[in-house]
Amino acid sequence: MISLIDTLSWVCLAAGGLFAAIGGLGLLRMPDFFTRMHAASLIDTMGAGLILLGLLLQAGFGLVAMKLLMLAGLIFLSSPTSTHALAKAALAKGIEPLLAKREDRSSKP
Amino acid sequence: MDGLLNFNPTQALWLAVVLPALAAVAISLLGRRPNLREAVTLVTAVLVLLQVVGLLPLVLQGHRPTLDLFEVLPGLNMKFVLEPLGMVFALVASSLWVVSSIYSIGYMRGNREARQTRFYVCFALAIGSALGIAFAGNFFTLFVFYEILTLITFPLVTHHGTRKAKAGGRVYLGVLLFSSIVLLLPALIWTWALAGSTDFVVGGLLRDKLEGPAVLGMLALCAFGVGKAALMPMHRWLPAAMVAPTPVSALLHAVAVVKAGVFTVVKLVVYLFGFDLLRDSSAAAALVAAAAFTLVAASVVAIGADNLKRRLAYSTISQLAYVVLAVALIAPFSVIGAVLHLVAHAFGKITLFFAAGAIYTAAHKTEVSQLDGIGRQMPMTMTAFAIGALSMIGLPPAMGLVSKWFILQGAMASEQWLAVAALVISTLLGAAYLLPIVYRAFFRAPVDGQGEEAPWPMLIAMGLSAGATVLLFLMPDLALQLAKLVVG
Amino acid sequence: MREDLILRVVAKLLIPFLVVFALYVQFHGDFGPGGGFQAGTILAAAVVFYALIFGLDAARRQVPERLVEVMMAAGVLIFAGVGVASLLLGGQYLDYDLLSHDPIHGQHRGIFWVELGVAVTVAGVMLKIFYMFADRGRLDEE
Amino acid sequence: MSPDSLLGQWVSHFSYFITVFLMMAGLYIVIARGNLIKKLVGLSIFQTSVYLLYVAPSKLLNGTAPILSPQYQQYSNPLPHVLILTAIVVGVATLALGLALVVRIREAYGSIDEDEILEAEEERRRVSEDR
Amino acid sequence: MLRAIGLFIVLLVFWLLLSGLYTPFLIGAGVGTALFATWFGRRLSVVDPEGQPFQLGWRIFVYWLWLAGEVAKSSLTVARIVLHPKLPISPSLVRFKASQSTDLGRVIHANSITLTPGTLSIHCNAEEFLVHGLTREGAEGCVNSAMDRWVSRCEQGR
Amino acid sequence: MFAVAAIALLVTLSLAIARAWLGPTVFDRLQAANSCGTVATLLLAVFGFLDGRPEFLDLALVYGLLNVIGTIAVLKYFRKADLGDSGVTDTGSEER
Amino acid sequence: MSLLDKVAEHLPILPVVLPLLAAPLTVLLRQRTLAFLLTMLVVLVSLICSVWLLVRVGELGVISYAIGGWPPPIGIEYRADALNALVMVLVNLIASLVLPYSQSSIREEISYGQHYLYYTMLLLCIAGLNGICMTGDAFNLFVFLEISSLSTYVLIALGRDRRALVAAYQYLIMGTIGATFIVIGVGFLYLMTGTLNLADMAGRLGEAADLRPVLAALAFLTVGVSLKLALFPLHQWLPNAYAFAPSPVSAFLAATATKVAVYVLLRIYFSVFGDARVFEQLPMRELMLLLALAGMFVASAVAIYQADLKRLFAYSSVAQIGYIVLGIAFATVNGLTASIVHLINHGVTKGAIFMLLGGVALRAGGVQMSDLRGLASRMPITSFAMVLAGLSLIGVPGTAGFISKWYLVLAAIETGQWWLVFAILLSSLLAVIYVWRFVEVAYLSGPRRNEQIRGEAPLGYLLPSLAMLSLALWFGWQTEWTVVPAKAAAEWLLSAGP
Ligand code: NA
Ligand code: NA
Repeated sequence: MISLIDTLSWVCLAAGGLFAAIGGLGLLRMPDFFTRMHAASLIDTMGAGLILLGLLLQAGFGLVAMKLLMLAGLIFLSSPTSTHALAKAALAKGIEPLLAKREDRSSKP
Repeated sequence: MDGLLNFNPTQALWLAVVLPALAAVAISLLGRRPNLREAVTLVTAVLVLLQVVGLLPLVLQGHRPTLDLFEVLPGLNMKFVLEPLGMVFALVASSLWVVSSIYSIGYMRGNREARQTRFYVCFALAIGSALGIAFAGNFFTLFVFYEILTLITFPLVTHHGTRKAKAGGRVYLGVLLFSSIVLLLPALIWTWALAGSTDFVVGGLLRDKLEGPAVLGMLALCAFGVGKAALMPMHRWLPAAMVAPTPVSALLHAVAVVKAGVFTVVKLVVYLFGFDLLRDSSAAAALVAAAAFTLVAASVVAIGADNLKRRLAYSTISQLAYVVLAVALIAPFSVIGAVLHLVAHAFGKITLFFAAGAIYTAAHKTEVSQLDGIGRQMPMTMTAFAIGALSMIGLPPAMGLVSKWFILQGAMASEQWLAVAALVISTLLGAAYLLPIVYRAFFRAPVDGQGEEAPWPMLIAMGLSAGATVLLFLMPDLALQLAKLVVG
Repeated sequence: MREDLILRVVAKLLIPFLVVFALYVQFHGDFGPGGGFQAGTILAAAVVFYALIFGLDAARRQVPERLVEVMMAAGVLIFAGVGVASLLLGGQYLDYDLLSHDPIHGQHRGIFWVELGVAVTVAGVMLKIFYMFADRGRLDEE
Repeated sequence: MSPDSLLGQWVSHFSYFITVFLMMAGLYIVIARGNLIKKLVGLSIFQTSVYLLYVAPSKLLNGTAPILSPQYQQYSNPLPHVLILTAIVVGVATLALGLALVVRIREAYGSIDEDEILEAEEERRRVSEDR
Repeated sequence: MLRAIGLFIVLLVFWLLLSGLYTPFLIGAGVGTALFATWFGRRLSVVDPEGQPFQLGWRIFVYWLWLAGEVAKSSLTVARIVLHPKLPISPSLVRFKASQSTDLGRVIHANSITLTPGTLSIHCNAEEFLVHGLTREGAEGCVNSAMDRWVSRCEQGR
Repeated sequence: MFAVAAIALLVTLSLAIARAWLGPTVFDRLQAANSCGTVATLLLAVFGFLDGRPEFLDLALVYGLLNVIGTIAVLKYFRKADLGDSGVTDTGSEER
Repeated sequence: MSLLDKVAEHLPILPVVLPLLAAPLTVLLRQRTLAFLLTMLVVLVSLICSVWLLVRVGELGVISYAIGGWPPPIGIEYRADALNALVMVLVNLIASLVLPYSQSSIREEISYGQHYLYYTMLLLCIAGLNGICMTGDAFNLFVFLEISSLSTYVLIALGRDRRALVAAYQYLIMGTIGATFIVIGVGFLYLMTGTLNLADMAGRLGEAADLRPVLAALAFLTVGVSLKLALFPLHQWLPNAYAFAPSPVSAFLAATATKVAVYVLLRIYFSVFGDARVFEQLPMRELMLLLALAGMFVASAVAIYQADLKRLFAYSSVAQIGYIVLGIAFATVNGLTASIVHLINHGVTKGAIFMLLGGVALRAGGVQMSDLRGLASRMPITSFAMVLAGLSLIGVPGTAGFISKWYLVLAAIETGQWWLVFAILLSSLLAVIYVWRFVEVAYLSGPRRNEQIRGEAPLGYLLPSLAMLSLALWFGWQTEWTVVPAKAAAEWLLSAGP
């Protein structure tokens, strides 16, 4: 039973780390500010969520778990807020989002 | 004369140094009232002279009044000791202060000089520090007053405040501070490091503490470190300082500064090194050579100088080298000669400068070539000049003869033929650069009509100093007695 | 930014929790040093957050500048005062043992007051700096 | 050695490199940037790198401050927390003061660029000399 | 006042969860702290239906679970895009009017959009939402979405 | 296993720093900094477990809180050069 | 146990705690006169305490004081020894002279609302400096260093000229880099020894087998401290900081801040690492000698060409720091005595100079050389005092500067390094040149009355300045208070190493 929780936790941690890293990669790869924000989103949501979940599973039920939950709550509340503020500010400061043309039907996988 | 003002000897020592300083304060406070200001100057000068003279019998009797002031570092203290050599210098300085004060009053008023108060203040302080040098009981005290003298005479040199004066002042300060800080100070510190004290000791403080090349090193530090002795190449300040008013030049050349320089050299040789130490090393010979070179070279330059004060300046350099040479010979006679020459040159040179200043004041002439026939306009001035010149060359009836005689005796006795040759040559050269002036003044026709004599205070001063030169030729006993005490 | 609704709502939501969190850190700090600083920072952050969203003037009305200065000073006084108290009680500086009959209790008490002092000062300093900045920016605009 | 502790060591080395990298980067920014705020940012990075040096789990600092652990009755070595925390306080204070200065510099010069400020001073000096 | 009491209770619970030490002193401190925070909140006028949305009711928790699923789904999509060699994006902006009637509702809606990878809300107010999408499909998916309905239902406390 | 997560986070951190370095706009840097903040918060939590010091969670919470406030403050400063503005005139597009 | 005995026990902590306690009080008081009175009181008490402490150290040897009653090395230890007690006396002495000066000068130089801030920051700075002196804990030392530095930045920025802001900023950058280097060094040492207690560290370093981290620590600490003490070529922050700060700040900083940094260097070199390690295993002596000489000559040469007197004397400070470091490089009793004596002597001399310059700036509207023609006729006392202080800077006998130079030359002669003797003395000739530039401007230029200059500085300026100056002269004659304790400190340092 313990090993199941451990395995689950490790999977979460690994997956969370993976998502975070992909987000980081996206930060580098994406072509403009707004698209990069989407990549950053990965870190804040799946990355943070899974890693905290993994830790939560390790912590078991208790105060440490409560704190992890609080941390998660904080991140899920603050991250969209600052993302929104950033995007709004950038647009207001005249950063034009790169937009796909209507005709350009990007090849969908 | 003992206890003239009812002070004990040590208090008198102290007072002699402090009185000029007090006078300086009084003078600066009396700046708005010239008569009172100058009266204070004169009265103080006389008082100081009396103090010094009052101490003379004690010294002659073999007493060495001592005043320990305070200790700065262990073995490094401010200390006054009055011994014969210092007595000689103190007598010269204090008596010439009286004379030059009288002269200054005439000169400063006659030329309507600016900043007269500052002038008298610095003048008084300069004498005070010269007396401090004279009474210094150790190297450190000597060094302190030596530096004070440098600094306090700086405003005098740059008195006019012109660009040229400032440039002259820079050279003056530059050379004197360079030599004393870079060379003399290490000598002082080295001495302290070696001996744990800097006290002047009969027979030499460093007698057993130095040997080999270190002696030469220390001697070089001392001889060149005393820039005021103007041993070449430390002589540059003297001609540069010619920009100063004439009484200042007189002060520099005769009363305080250069005298302090050669006095320091003599004192260091006698009481720091001691004859034994120098005799045992080759250092003295090197100093003789350096002095001989300066002696001759300066005389040669003097011949070529048309500016009267410049010529006198180089003459001074040459004459100072006499003293250094004499003491470097380490023969008893020559050392006596050195002490006597210190006196002789003081009175002779001050007479010459007084005359030069008188000529400038009365006739506004500064160049030798302008002096044709001036002896007819200013007979008294030029007579005094002639007496001074004779003393410089070493001809009767002036004291220069006496001192040079002793020096020559010493040189011959110690078989230093290089020195003998230098003495002879420079005497001839001396005649060559001084006598033509006298000749021009009296035997050439004046160029421009008639002029008049200098103001009477200047004449009195010149008369006194020229008279003293002659008097000392006739009665050199006192000076000789003191000089013999130095040799022991 | 008051009428940016997202920021406004989030701020309203967070601020009370920030205050509680600050005091939590403060009160649990005496089991280990350092709580005071964090507490002070968080408390100040709460006010800064408020000022960022609702404006400096509103913040100044509720937390006046004079109060901030008094906080700065009072905090240091509390901090150093504990030390002096231990001196007066005959011990070494900051010797908490003397603050109570029981040394352990004395240490708790001492650390508690020191941390309180730290918290108050830090909050004060942070706010002072913030006000200073915000003010400067304002002058700049005029 | 368990894989976890091996990895842990690797992590500690990695963070050591990050420390050095941050240190260099911070210093570079301080030196190379003309913008006064950027310089301060560089300075903060430089300072932060030092905290990393202290916290890097290289057993540089061990012992724990038992905020959450009631089992501690006596105090463990509280040093690491104090040190880092203090350094952070100092860093924050420095940064704040620096920023305050920059704000005032901007008021006084109308610029926060080092070169422009120097130029302004040079200009003023020239003017005063001409006068 | 009721809202303040509610806030007080929430804060006290928050404290107790944080603390984990239940000595009389610390519980007392917790009560004091919660009181202080409530008082301070009222002083700053942040105690209102926007700050303490008790009116939302239990449904909000269900919504969060649903949202977590949405986030996971779109995370995979975005991750695939990031890793795809050709970076198949088609960034787009869409404007639409959301169905919420209160600011709080709009905030929840906008933040949910932003929280979902692939979309982010730039403006939101009563008239209009402006949303940026990483792909056109993603952006257009925000218009009249299930999320919109969920939030509106929560908003009305149903 | 915590180490794996930690490494992944460190990699993410490096990537974010690279983005902060590259810019090009100030908003890119801010975005990167914000991501760094999130990653650092997570790192603190993970390190806490890695080292057996769960009290790092408190630090993580503090960090997370300050991160968001900091971002908003900096944003506001860049937009208006004024932290104290009440936002009454803040309509976004008219300033430049 | 009488009350006095009780106070005596706490002497190491009082000069640190009292200013630290008074600083917030000045904020609460706010009113300038009250703030001044409080500050003055505290500084005087600190001065008395530090003198008393120095005397006690002389009687009892090193005095250890455990903060919080925790014995070292667990708790933070304060340690008073012959050196740091002396430096602390200097700090408080200078402060007690600068304070009365401040009371009149900040009225002119700092806007009214910031007066209390001035006193607060000054108190913090004093607390920091005293703390640096007393603490025996490496990290605590860093903290106090930063307390003093941060307050210093504020003090400099209070200057009226806008360039003061830039100067403070630059100092902040450089100072923080220095401080960070110090933290790194301390971190290495902690890593090596597991202790932060300096004395303990010294003992454990002696056993350290691996030399590389020790050397790294030494390098970081040296660079960090050198930045703080403005060792050439890390001095760039100093000239502007001194030039544009309010005059009491310039005076206080010039007299204390770099001096305390020198103390830190001495402490690190001699009592933590040990002179053997520093000077025998590394080319530290050569390096320091080189930097010291470069500083002495280059900074003096730069000083000569300054048109602004405050900058001139600021560069002169860099040069004088060269002398101090040179003394350290000898690592002999006389060399260290020279350093420590010069630390005091230069402190009071520069303090006096900057205080006098404050008066000049007030009356002449600035300290640009070109505006000061004929200064001596309008401000005779100030000008003369400046000359005297300048002489001390040169090292003329009868001034404090002479004594320092004496020991420096003595150390060079002792070690047979004659070229150094001449180098030291030649560089002091450069001081003659820059001092003489002032003399020429003040005394020898412009015979006319300079109407731009509005007469002698007010007594509030003049008296404290002259008091400071008289110290600079007094220490030239009476060396019992400088050389004797300095020598004791030097001997202690050389025996203190591991
Ligand atoms: Na984020
Ligand atoms: Na999103």
